[in-house]
Amino acid sequence: MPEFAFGFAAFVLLTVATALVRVARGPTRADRMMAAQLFGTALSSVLLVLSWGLDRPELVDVALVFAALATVTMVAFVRRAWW
Amino acid sequence: MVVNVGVAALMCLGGLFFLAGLVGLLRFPDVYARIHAVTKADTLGLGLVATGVALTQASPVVAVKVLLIWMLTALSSGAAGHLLCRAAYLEEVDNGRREAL
Amino acid sequence: MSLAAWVFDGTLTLTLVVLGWGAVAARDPFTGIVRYITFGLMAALAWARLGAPDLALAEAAIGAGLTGALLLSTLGRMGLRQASRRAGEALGAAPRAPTPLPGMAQAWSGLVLGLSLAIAAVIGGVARTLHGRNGPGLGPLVDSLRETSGIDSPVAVVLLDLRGYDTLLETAVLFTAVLAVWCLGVIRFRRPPWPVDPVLASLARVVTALLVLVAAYLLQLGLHGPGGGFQAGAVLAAAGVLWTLADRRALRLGESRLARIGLTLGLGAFLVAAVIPMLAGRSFLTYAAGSAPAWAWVLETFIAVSVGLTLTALFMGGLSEIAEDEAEERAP
Amino acid sequence: MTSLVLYPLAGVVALALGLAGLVTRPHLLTKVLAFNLMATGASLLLVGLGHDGTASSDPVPQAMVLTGIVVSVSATAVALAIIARLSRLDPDGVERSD
Amino acid sequence: MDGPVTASVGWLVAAPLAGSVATFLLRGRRGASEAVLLLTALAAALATNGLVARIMGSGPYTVEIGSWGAPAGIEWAVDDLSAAFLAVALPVWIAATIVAHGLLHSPRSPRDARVFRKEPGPTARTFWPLWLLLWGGVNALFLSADLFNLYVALELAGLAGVALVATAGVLPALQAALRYFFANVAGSISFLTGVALVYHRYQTLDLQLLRSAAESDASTTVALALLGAGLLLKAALFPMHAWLPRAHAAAPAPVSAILSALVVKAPVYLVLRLWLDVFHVALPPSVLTFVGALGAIGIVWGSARALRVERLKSLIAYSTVAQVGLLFTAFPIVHAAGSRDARWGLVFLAVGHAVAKASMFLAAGGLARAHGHDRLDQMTGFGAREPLCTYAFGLGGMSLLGVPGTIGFSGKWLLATSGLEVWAVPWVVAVSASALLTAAYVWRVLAIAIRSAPEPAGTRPLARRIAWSAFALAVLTVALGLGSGPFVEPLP
Repeated sequence: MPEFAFGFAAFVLLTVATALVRVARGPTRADRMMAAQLFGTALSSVLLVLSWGLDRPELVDVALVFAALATVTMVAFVRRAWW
Repeated sequence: MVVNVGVAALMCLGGLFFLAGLVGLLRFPDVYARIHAVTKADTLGLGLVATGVALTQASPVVAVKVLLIWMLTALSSGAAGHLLCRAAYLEEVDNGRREAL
Repeated sequence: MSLAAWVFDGTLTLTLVVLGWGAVAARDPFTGIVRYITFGLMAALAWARLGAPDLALAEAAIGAGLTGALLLSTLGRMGLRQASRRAGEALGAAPRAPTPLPGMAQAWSGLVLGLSLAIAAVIGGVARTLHGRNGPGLGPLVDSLRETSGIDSPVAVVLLDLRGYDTLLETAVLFTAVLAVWCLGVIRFRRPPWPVDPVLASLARVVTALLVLVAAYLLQLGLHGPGGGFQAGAVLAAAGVLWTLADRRALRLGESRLARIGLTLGLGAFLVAAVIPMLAGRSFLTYAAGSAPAWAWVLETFIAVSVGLTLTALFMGGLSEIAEDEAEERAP
Repeated sequence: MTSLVLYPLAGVVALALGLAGLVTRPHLLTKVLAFNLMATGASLLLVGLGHDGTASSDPVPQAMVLTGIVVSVSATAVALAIIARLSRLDPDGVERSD
Repeated sequence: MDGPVTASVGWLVAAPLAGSVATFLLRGRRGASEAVLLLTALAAALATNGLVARIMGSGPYTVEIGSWGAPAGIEWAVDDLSAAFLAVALPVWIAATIVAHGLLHSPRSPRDARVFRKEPGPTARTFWPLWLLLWGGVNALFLSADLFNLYVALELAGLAGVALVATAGVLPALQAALRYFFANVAGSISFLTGVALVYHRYQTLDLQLLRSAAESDASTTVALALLGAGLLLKAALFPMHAWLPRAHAAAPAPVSAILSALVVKAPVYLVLRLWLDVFHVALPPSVLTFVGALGAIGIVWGSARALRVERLKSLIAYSTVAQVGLLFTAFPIVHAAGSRDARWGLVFLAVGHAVAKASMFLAAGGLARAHGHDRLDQMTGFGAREPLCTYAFGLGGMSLLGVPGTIGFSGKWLLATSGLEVWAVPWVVAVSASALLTAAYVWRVLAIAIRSAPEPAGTRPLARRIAWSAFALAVLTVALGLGSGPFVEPLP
């Protein structure tokens, strides 16, 4: 089970890390922010899988905070920094 | 064991959705299409993974928490898609190929 | 196990380092900030992997979330110039004026980078010899003292009892930051010319409520496991930030006496806990026998409130009074 | 040797990259990012060194890093407030290295 | 075990922090700030008094915070070294507080920085709480015997210092504050990295346990280098000094006094503590030679700049760079001699600089208030207009250059005699020669003071307590010099 969790996590990490090319390329700020959003969501799922694979239930709480704070960052961007 | 295989399958499917999000983000031609692709992909990807994890939880409290995470993400991802598109629109982005400000 | 773990850890650490460098090396500060936010998320994942969920919670809430929001809003405060720079960049213009001697600048950057990496190699070599060699550190001692203290969670017992004095000074640092930000005065945002989007408003309402619930949940976890006052306070601050961003009735933290008391609650409670034993002739910050869990509960709660208010205040920026000085100051 | 040794080493590299960025990057916001990078690197070293995957992890470095994270965000907020005020008084100075 | 007197050390930290909270909450009440400041000073004075009496009576002692004891808990350790710094810090704080109060509340001139201009403005609200936080942070630094706790205290003092520099609110002050911030934070992180290595090498952070456990190996050396590099950056040793002159010149005068006198001294004290005391066995002597050489360059550089700058406060700030260099030039002597005399020589130099520099900055603040600026070329003849401030500056300068009878002389004498005993001739020459350079820039100011000139327009009288506080500190350098006689007595 841990092998699967680690393998899956590494796969997702590599995938979304590649997506971060969009952060460099843009061209709009919305593109850059979107890539970060995808990254955050993917890390939440990595945390969930690790919590299952390594039997560490407390990681679910971390994923919860990830999900909740992603909204704050997004709204801060929309209201303060994109124009 | 059967449950585990099923869970692993759900997770792999979720992983594929992240891959799809990646392709969309990198290959789609304009900002609106990219936002569209990503919001679908991450909602579904996390949804499948969360369902898988929730199925294995012995305690219903944790399972509910996991599903709550998914709902929160779906909500914020959907809203983010809307807000970002609106931002891009108000910024007068013409399909993301040319930016006129 | 081993190979999969190596692949995962390798991917994670490599991504972490690349993102960190990307954040610093970005030409455009906005790109740098977005990369820094993702770097913070990766760091949180690293803490989770290292068996430190307390840190993962704090890093996710503070390192990525609130620091990210702070950075973005500072960018928003910096005014027209940056925005026009951005437009220039999008149109393919050079984002930065060329330096008189570009070769010199590059050589200097390269030199500094090389030197830093050389220092890193030295430290890394030492770290490599120290890693895992010296056993569990103070862990077993802390475990044995947990019963004496009565606080369940190992991190909480260190934070609030064994090394409570560090935490006292830490709350003082937070207080310093609020005062520093306040004395710099209001720096107005360039607001968007349109009102708050209805979708944003309802999203903010729902998520703010949820964040408060999450904060309460983390707070009650704190004495027994991962979670606690700082993490709860950070999530509470996220709620405050979201509230502010959705243009709800502004929280006038500087004006309200209640808010000012709230800001000092953490430091104040610690000082009371520290001074009472001194008045009784015992040592600084010595809890009476058996009362440590009660004190820990009080301190955690007060810390949560004051950290929440403090970080919100840091996000909102200065008090209003300086604002009218601004025009005067801009004149030469 | 377990793969966990990678974490303190990544911390050291982050520390060095942050230092290089702090010294050489001209934009003030980037300098703030750089010192945050350094702080995270030092924290990774502090916690990562104590964790070799066999023993239960040591709570003392964790508590110290928690303090460090809170100190970092306080410092960041102060720096950002000064930068924001500076950008009003001297709009060019924010991007100039001196 | 912990009697009330022993425990009372805690007030040195608790009273300023509590005072900070109180001034913050009670703002706007008439006389509230004054009452809180008075109580804080009283508590600090009683605690310092108890501490010094205890040291003189029964020697070094420790206080276990939370009664846990090392290695799980944190301890305060007081010995003659920390007691000397704390005892001298108290009058400096009191004098600077009186001056700050005087500047906040006396009639103001339109050309002052914003900090002292608006009566109920935001700065008046935040000034006293920040001031007291800095006070508490600096005291915590001198007391703590725990490496990580020292890091937190360094951050507290550093951040409060940055904020107080920024209170001036004008562009140069903000630029200076930001530079100070980055230097400070880089130093802190270097220190923290060193702490991480020490913890994992020795499994403890307590200085007393580390003293007995210290060994000479690669990881200890690297850790010491990191700890030291962070502290030297914070102490502004050449060539890491560039942040200091601007910050100390741009801050409000009482803040400059505290920064130069105490906040820069704390890292010097910690280098002394960590390198020459706790990790004495692990320190390669070549490091001290290197640091001493940097110090010698710093003396020349700082003095040369002080001779050329246009403003009085910049001159005093560059003098701090030179004097910090002087302190580090003395390190190789202390190490080579290894004697109590040499150590006390360095301590006398450090505390002497603290008192003298504080008095000079306070005097400069008074002069700047009286003239509305501190440009030396437009201050000609200020000696006749502000004699007390001029005496304060002059006496402080005499102590810096080591005129017999001042504390500066006692320090240099002890260092020179113990240095000559071990043939550390180059260092002794450097320490002695620094006096010439110091004399040059002190004379530069005094020459302007005594030249007769018509009173410039816009000069206004100064609140008396400002000049008197500066003068009192200057007199203290002489009192300390006479008081240190017994140390100097056994001539070789």
